[in-house]
Amino acid sequence: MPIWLDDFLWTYQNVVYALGVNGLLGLSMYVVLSVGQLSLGQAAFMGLGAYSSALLTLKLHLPFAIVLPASTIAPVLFALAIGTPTLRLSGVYLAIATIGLGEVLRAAYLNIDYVGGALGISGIPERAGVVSIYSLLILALLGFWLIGRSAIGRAMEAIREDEVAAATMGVNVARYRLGALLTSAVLAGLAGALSAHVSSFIGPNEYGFEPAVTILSYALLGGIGSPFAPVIGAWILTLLPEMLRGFADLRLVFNGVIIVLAVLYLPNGILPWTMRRRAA
Amino acid sequence: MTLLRTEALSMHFAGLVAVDAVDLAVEAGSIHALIGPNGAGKTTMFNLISGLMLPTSGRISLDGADITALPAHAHAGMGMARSFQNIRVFASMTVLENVLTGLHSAITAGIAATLLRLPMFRRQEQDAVTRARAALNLVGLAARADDRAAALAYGDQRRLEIARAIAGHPRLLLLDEPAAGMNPAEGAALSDLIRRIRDAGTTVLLVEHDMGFVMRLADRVTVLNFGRRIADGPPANIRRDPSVITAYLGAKVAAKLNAA
Amino acid sequence: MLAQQLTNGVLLGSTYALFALGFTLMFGVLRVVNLTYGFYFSAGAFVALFLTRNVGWPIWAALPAAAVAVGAIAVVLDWLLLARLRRINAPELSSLMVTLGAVLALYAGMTAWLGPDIRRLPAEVLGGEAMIFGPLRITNAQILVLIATGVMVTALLALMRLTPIGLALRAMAENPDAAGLMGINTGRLAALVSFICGTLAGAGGVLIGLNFNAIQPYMGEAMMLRGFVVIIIGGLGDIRGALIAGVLLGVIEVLTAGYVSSGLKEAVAFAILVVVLWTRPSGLFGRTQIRRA
Amino acid sequence: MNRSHFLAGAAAIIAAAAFPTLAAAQVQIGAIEILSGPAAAYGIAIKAGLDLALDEINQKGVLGGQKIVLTVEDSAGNKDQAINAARKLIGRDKVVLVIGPTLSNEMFAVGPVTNERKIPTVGTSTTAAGITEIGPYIWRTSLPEADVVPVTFKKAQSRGVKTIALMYANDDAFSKSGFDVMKAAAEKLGLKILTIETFGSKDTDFSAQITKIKGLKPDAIGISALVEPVSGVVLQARSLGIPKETLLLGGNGSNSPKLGEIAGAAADGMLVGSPWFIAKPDAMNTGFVTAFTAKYNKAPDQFAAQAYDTMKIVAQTIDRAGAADSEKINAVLGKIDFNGVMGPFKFTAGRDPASSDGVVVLEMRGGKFGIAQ
Repeated sequence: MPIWLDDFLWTYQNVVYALGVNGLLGLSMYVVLSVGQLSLGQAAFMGLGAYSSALLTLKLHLPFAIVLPASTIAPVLFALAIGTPTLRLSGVYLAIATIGLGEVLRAAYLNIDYVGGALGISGIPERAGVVSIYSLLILALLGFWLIGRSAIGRAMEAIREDEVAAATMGVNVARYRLGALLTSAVLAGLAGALSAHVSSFIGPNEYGFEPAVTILSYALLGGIGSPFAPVIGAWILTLLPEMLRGFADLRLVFNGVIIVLAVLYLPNGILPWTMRRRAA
Repeated sequence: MTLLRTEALSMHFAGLVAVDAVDLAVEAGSIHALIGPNGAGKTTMFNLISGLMLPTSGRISLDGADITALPAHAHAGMGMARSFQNIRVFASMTVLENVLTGLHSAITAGIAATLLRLPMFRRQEQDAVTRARAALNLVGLAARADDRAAALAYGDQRRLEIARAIAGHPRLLLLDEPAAGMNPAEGAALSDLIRRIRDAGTTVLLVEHDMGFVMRLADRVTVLNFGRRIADGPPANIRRDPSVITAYLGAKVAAKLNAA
Repeated sequence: MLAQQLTNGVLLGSTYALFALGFTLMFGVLRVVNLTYGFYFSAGAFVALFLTRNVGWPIWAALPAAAVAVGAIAVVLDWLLLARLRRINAPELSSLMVTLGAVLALYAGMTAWLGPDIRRLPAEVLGGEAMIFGPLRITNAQILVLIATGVMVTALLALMRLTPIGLALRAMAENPDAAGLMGINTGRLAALVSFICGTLAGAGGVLIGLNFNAIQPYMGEAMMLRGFVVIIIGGLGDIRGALIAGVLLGVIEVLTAGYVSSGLKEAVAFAILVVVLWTRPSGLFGRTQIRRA
Repeated sequence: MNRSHFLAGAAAIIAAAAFPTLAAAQVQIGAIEILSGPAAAYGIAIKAGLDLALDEINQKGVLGGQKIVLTVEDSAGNKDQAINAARKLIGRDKVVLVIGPTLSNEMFAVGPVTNERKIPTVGTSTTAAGITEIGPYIWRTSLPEADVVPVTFKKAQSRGVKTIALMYANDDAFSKSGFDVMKAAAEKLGLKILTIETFGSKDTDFSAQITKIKGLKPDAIGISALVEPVSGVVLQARSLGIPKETLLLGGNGSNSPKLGEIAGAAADGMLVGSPWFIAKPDAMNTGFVTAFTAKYNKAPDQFAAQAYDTMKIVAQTIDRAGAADSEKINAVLGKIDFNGVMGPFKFTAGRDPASSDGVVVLEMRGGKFGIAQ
């Protein structure tokens, strides 16, 4: 490999990782939105995945092949705890409850010395890479694509359109919603574990309200017509700050304006193409 | 044989009694109409029967099985389907996809079978498409199968709702004001369709405003007023029932009619 | 010391209540979780800062002026962001998302414009000395918060209970369709509610800025997270519930910090939120409405 | 720094590879600082200090007339952006040395990346414990809190302090590290710690903690946090009736002119340790303060002073290394013996500053710092 290419790849290595990880986060938002729910817990789930995986690697010295799947356990348990009571309620409650979850966890990270408090956890070995990140992203995309073109995918869209009508068609709305929240927790947990194992340091303030909103904007910008849309949305919003480095102060303004415009004028996102919901 | 039975069914909303101890028996293979003036509790009855609301008291049974406390989605599995007074098709989906949703309970392939595209999954999906097309044929929408539901005209959306409801051959079909907004010709076609559905083995319970439509179509009629059952019987009897006339036209007019 | 801590708690709690008041009113009447609400706080504090520091107004003039200015901002934001969604009858989530995006942009834009530094109102505005009641110390700013909260709550309740506008608002809160049938112009009512809530929040921002001596673009955000807790515990849309829950939360937080551990102060608020969501999801004082679909 | 730069990235790299002599007349170094977002004030002060020193250095250049080119990248206080900035500086701009990043948390993320590429990295404001343990290429010129806080506490003890209450912001690494040091210093000096209270950096109400502390009647209160929350604590402490006799002690975060601006008279008597003091009388320091004030129209703070010295140290190192080569620079850094505005400077074997002799204890009087008596 010529040296300039090597340098080029090294320079943008972290960006390449971030594209994959944020793509997974976009999908984790997608699956919840595609059953008509709004959760702001993706960042909290990601944090749980990141923290639990980092601890498993550093304290128990487990191999990454075990750490990665194990990183989904804590997020799934929390999704169960938060989802079971709130899914019966108006969508607003889930959104607020998941914000609350993020704050409870942040307070926990800060107050438990075992996880480093405000100092976070540093010295996490680099175990993840392009292969692990992108194979998971591709698997997730493929999975959603196959699910989308099936009775399950149709039921999900039906719930999003009209949950009462969907229920009378025999769709167990609560089960689908809980399933979507759990899937979302799994994906965000994996994304957290992967990002922790490429950046060597994680801190308690990385998984709060602001990242939660950023993850939401991935899906809103891309749209949720097909699983590819939120990934594209994530890619655009990941690359933009790199291109707009000089505008950093206005970057959040830009993010916010995108959400506003997307909801008002592009309710279906920038990729309005929707997939066919039948397999035959 | 009685397919659907409600016993002393009541529903209270914060002091308001919407349905008051209603007994209802729908014979299998019949077309049964539920009528009454505005606010009589017809739609609430439908919501209770289809599981969207939990009754304050009383009991609902389908073919002898108690379904009072079953959630809405479980009713579909028991062979019950319904349409809505205000049309509720899935606007962003195609016509065919809408009808396929009606076959949700018929498709048992789980996540694993779906992801792996197992033969069972393929077979069920293909069966579903065949049945959905048949239902679309029955209501006369086969040619529009791949259009978006939102693009259909109002009357067509009503027929799509019916196709979606009957695709799974339910034992009991609940139709909430199916003729609303239709002209006489469309209404006649709808009557025809409902008879064919009945003849194919589905019992029909419908709520309807259009008295003429009901009297021509129904085998039996139950009349509600202020949440109470005030009459029950064949259309011919209902038409002459003084309490029904009073309920519909008011006591004064009824008295005049009697005098005349 | 317990007496002083209880006083601290009630004072902190009344700032929470002050915050939650307009927030919950907005939800009750307009069915909107309007996240730009936190921004009104920051805006109110900055307008007052400008008026007292750069124009030289006394606080008794700057406070109402800032409140009214923010009320106007709230009406404009409502018109820009939510009017369209109301027209097309968009679901609750759309309004939540659109205000979420807007508040992000507003905070960041404010930071880009005014800088991230914490500022304070001129010290001479209120005199920093505390009043001493036996063993209790209460600062002038705290007294002002207490009085202003009392006045605003009374005024709001009087408006809701005694005037035709209040009747219309309550009708809309009970049932938006019924309100439409009664011939209420929902667009104008929405503007009115936005104005009331903006005024409340703007005044709240000034008072909290005075009380804690820290005015900063993101000051509304920290309040917002607490505000969620308060309105959920009190019941979304329930004004009385928000008041009680706000004061209660303030007292609980202060007692936790004073007698258990200050590290748990924040966690306790959110833990209560989670417990309430589990057990009484429509709030301590609300009616439970559970969907069956 | 801008879009065209980004788009030209690949082309620039190819050009640099094809014509290596183009870059030879200059020495490329980079810095990663917070230039936007809530913590931007620190990064902006550091950049000002670096730029001022660079102006002076480039008048005659290094390595016999070569100019130093400094590229400053914004991290916005965000871990990922800091890593991206480091990778861009090293991979594309081919810097031989990196200054920064601003925060300790950022260094924990950036350090392993630069260390892996063997690029010496010099923190000017990273005071948390464990920074230089990241690897043999990670250095810092900022005195860790461990060298500053004990001096302040000793001064307090000499004024008769026997019991102390500690307060800190538990949500950022800087404040937490500072607290750890305060606790250790108090224990070592035999001060009795009556209570430890925490708060959040964005909190505005500290009344519960202060009321509790007031009830315990400590001789002193040690506060570890950034200057804004410290100012809030100080203000509320005085208005809730913490008496003047109770000494307030601050860490590195309190060492800012803002303390006087925000807290005013309430901060009077507060003791803060500092490796640098604006009114330090030696000629080098007065020259720096004059030049800085002339260039930026505001007085320098400790962060600017540290950055100024660091830039000078880096230039001297490059000269002594004899080449713009990272390995050689890293080898020479450990042998550097420098005298700057902060006082005499050397690195320990552990790549930390060797001496804390320059630390002075400052006391707030009428909203301004002076040397404590």
